[in-house]
Amino acid sequence: MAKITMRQAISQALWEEMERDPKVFILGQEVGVWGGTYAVTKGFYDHFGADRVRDTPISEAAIIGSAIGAAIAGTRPVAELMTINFAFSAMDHIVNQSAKMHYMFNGQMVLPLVIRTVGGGGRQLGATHSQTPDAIFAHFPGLKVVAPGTPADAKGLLKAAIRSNDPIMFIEHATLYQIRGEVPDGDYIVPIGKSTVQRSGDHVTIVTYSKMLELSLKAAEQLAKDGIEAEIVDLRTLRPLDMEPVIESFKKTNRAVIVEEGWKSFGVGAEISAQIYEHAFDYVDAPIKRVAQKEVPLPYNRNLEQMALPQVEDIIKAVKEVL
Amino acid sequence: MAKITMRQAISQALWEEMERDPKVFILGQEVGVWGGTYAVTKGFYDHFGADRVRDTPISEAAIIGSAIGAAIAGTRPVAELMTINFAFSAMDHIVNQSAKMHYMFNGQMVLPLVIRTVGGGGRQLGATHSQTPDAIFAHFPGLKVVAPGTPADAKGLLKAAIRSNDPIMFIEHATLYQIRGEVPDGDYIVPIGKSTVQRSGDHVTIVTYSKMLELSLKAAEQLAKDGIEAEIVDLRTLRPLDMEPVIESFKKTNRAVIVEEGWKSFGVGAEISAQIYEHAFDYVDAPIKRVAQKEVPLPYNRNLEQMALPQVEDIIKAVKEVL
Amino acid sequence: MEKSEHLDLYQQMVVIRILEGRSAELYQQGKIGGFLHLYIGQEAVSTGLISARKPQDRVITAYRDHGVAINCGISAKEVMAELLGKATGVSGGKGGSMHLADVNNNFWGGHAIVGSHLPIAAGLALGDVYQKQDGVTICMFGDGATNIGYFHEALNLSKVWKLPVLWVCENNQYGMGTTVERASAVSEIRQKADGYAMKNDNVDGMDIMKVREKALEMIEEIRSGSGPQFLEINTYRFRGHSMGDPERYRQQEEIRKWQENDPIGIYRRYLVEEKIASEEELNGEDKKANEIVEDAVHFAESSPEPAAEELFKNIYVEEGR
Amino acid sequence: MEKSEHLDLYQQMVVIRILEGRSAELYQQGKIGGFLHLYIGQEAVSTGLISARKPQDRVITAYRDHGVAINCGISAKEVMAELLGKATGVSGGKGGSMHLADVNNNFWGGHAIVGSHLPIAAGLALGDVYQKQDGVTICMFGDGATNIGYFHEALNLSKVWKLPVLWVCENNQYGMGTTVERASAVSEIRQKADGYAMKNDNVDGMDIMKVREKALEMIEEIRSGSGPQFLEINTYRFRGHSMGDPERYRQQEEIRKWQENDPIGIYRRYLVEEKIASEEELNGEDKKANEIVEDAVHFAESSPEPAAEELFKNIYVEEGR
Ligand SMILES: Cc1ncc(C[n+]2csc(CCOP(=O)(O)OP(=O)(O)O)c2C)c(N)n1
Ligand SMILES: Cc1ncc(C[n+]2csc(CCOP(=O)(O)OP(=O)(O)O)c2C)c(N)n1
Ligand SMILES: [Mg+2]
Ligand SMILES: [Mg+2]
Repeated sequence: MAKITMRQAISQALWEEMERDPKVFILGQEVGVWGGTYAVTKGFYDHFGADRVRDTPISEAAIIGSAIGAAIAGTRPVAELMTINFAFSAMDHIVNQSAKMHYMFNGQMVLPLVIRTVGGGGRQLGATHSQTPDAIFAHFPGLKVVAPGTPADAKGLLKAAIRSNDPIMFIEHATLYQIRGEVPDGDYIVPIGKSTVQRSGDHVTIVTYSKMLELSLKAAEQLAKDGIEAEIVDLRTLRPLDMEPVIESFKKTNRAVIVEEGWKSFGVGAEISAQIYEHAFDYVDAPIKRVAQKEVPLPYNRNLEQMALPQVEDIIKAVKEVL
Repeated sequence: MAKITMRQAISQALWEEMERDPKVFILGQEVGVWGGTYAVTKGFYDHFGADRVRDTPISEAAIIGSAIGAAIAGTRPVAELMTINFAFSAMDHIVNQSAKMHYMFNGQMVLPLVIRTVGGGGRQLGATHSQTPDAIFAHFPGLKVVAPGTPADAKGLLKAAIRSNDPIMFIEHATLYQIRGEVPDGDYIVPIGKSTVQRSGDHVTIVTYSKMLELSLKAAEQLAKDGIEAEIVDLRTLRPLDMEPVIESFKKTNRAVIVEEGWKSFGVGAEISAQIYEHAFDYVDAPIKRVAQKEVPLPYNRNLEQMALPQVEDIIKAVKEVL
Repeated sequence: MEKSEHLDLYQQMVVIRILEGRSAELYQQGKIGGFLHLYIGQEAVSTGLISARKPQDRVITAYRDHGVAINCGISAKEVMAELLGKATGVSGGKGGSMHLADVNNNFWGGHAIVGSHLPIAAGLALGDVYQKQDGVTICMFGDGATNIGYFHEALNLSKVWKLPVLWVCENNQYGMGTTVERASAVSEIRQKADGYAMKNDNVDGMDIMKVREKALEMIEEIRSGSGPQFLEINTYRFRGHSMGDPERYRQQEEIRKWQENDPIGIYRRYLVEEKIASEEELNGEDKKANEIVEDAVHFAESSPEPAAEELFKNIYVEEGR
Repeated sequence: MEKSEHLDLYQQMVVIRILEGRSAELYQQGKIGGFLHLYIGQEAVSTGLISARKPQDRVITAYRDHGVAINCGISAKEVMAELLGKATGVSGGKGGSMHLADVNNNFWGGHAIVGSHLPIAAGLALGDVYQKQDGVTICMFGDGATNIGYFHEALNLSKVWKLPVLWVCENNQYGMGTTVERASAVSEIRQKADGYAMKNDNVDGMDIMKVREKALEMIEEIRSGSGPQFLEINTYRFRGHSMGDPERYRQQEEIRKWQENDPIGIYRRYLVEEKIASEEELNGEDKKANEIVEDAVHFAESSPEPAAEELFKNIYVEEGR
């Protein structure tokens, strides 16, 4: 077990799976010669060659569409969309084709397809390049949506995704690539569709995932100084959504704050909130709070952008309000 | 005031606005010579001519993209996407361009743009052609999302939309075109962003919109026979979402059922449920219930499709459970 | 070509023609739901084209797919059962008219979002190349589909990656009610292929022998490594776009003129004139075709509806949502 | 052309060059955030092109937009202030480097989703046609952008509707690290226009006079009703794709060769050789350009940040969410 960055963990998972299974290949913009926009596939092109690390034109629909075709034809493509903001340019292929083909053709077509992409704001990229629209992809049955928050989960979940026979949207976060954590060597698999407790506590349940796990952990540390022990449940997968650990925790703490980076309205937190009430109504001691992005297209200016994004202080404040 | 169909009401609104303002024009597939796939623009081509009723190629991105351009250049386009399932093929232009341009360029660009489209299932069109993904469009600040449930609202809201200077997604429902209702003649405007009570009652609040209003009204009638009086709040607009009438009603009934046609997870009901708890926590007497589509890509077979779609009985059952 | 092959192709065309007619009736009776797009008038296109493929060659098309399914070897029974949404349908009743597929017959569907299957076709071919298989992917689409971005991205990618695809545009003159001229910058669709420096050709789609010949030639060139090629096939749909088309956009006169070139009539005349088959033999084939379709209707009507549990099956390969 | 016009164009090019260099420094100092795409090497393209427009002609481009903004008449101050995210920036600090726009100067942005502004450009032209205005829309984009579906839909639509657009591809040989040959079916981008039967041409983008001449000609033809035309301009970016580009995909040697054709050097030589201006005069222009940029930096650095209330302004025209 080594302490490595999220970037290294993802890179390792990809590398090992490509070594293990010759049917696995990568396609996307700048994945090859450039080495990956976020340097995740650095060195892959030289090692695996141009057939298995395929640079594509700027054709998002064709990247996902051709990956679907190659998947049903018997290969295991890992298609990269440079950022999730460009996923809208392949939206039909993601939600209308990949999510529906297995069902609509009565199981005849099998899509072992991973769509790796990168979301998140906070880098002053402006409104079109800073989104966290994870919830909208999670709305579609037939698709699975995974968004890891730690290096170990990133490795384990990506390996699981590549071995899965279902179409999976694997959402990384641009500002998490540098974080470090212990990551098991070799064949480490984290099952898709399992939430997990990342920190134990008795006073309040924080439900979160991806980048907001980092902020929630920081908030929890500070809260601990005030004697408040937060339990943090990391969803890791948005579809299929595993509410069991959330409900279990909530039945203990009776209070919850949901933290997501995306917009609040029609976001991830709404679903989690609704389900907690549905499954643990009798355990609710205080209204559940949602911490999320302000409802604005993200501005370029750093101050404004940070005002719009959820901060550690917002989480602390929300926790104190539900207590 | 005449009793007309939803189709006539929408057609009337369009016609009158085009007569009123020469800057208003229509573009989309089969809007002209064909007369509109749902016959909404029948007769328009002959009356207004090919410049104002523009048949387009099958190019969804260019339909919305060119409408955006024409809008910022000073005209008032009403762009039609034949069905909402094809909106995914114009997703970038809807959520990345139209929703963000006014903000991102600091108010310089003004987009008086209406995107008319048609959603809903129940016609055996199969998984790619039967969706009600309204929630995902409502997730994006900068866009407004309207979905009328009555002929009068359809007319009044569409007129308001055409006169608005904001980009608006106007979602009609394929199986509502035939319903009839009283519709005021002439300049009848319904403000965007206002929910309304469609039926009064003291025992339970049903929150719904579009097609599901019809089913909810039917359910309420049947419930009334058992002495249960449901109050029905029609959202009409999903963004900006007007929760006031919902909260007001809920404070009276203390019980709510939310009815939507789309999938439950990360759907409209989740947001409504979360907000009721946020705004009226102390008034909650029973867990709020959501009635929605089963989490499957809609199948072609009629029985299976109907099993997947919310039915009047589901609403009745849910209401009885919350009482 | 053997006589038996000719008779087989002739029969396929007639089966399609009759099956489509019967479908229209069943639709009117409310036994078929959703959208129904008939292939009447275009039979020579897919029959000729697909007769030129080898078993390893994949076929993929749009929603106007009944004929293509028959030509790919799916039984009329399974097609008709799918139209009626039955459990015995080729897609288990879940797909319907627009979503027929049978991967065992190397038929990859029936796709209803216009143009969206073109990138998927490029991927099928990529799958073959990646796995060092020598199949050619035959991708069919309408004239209207050539105006959507997916067309562009797929054709470009196929050329850049030298994918073994035969792109086939069935130019039936209209996308719904819109003529090619009103929707496309070029009215000879094959000209679009020039923008990708892609070898292209066109052929009369009412004459099955011409279609077949051209397809044989192009498919083998592609198999030999030419890279993708583009074939425009000129044809006409005798019926409306789908059931319920008001058909305000074209004149009866135009339809009549095209009907004079009925692809079945043309093939029939050819078979008789070349003395490959007699009128009587062909009448026999017509009768057989009629029986095949009637059997199919009977099979479909007497087949069971999908079980309720089917609703939640095949959402994922790995269940446990 | 008057001498003063020449000096003006020369100065614009030098201002862009210096402004881009200063931006890179400010980026390294952390004063500019986000992505920063420099225009160094491509100055002759937009300077020549936009010098050929009339005031009613709209300009729209991608994220590599600083030079275009300057050429459209936006002051270096407002550009630099936007790069620093200040309230005085041309987009109020909300847009940043990739989203400069000034509708009063008929500059419609700065768009960061590759190719997505092409349909919008078609719409700008449609707006002019609909309102019976005689403007021509000049739409600039990179070689990489020609592979996305938006390009196809926009070009096709513009041809079908005869929209007054000059489509301008700035072929700088790469989309990020991908050469034209590795991403596009044709390496002469103008050939794509043939697929739309659209009149097309190409020109050397390092020579401002050639660009200007060609643009003048095409814009006036379009204004006279020729329908859309396509111009490929060959150029090269001397810097990386954006700040932080590892540049593993090209050789120093290649860059050096292109730098020998520095567009500013070429123009300078032309002006001197044609005796339009002396070296001294041009040195004077260089100095002025330097002052303009330094003033702009000072202005930007001393400008206020946007007020906090700005966060919730301009989400909608009609507020009250
Ligand atoms: C992306 C998309 N836009 C619109 C439609 C609606 N639609 C279905 S078929 C059709 C016409 C297609 O014409 P063409 O490609 O020529 O095929 P044909 O019907 O003539 O066989 C249209 C517009 C659709 N299914 N998908
Ligand atoms: C739809 C989309 N896909 C990918 C990107 C990421 N991206 C930004 S610039 C770029 C390269 C564009 O190349 P080109 O069009 O040649 O313009 P240049 O940068 O050379 O000026 C890419 C891939 C994007 N912004 N939008
Ligand atoms: Mg057609
Ligand atoms: Mg380039």
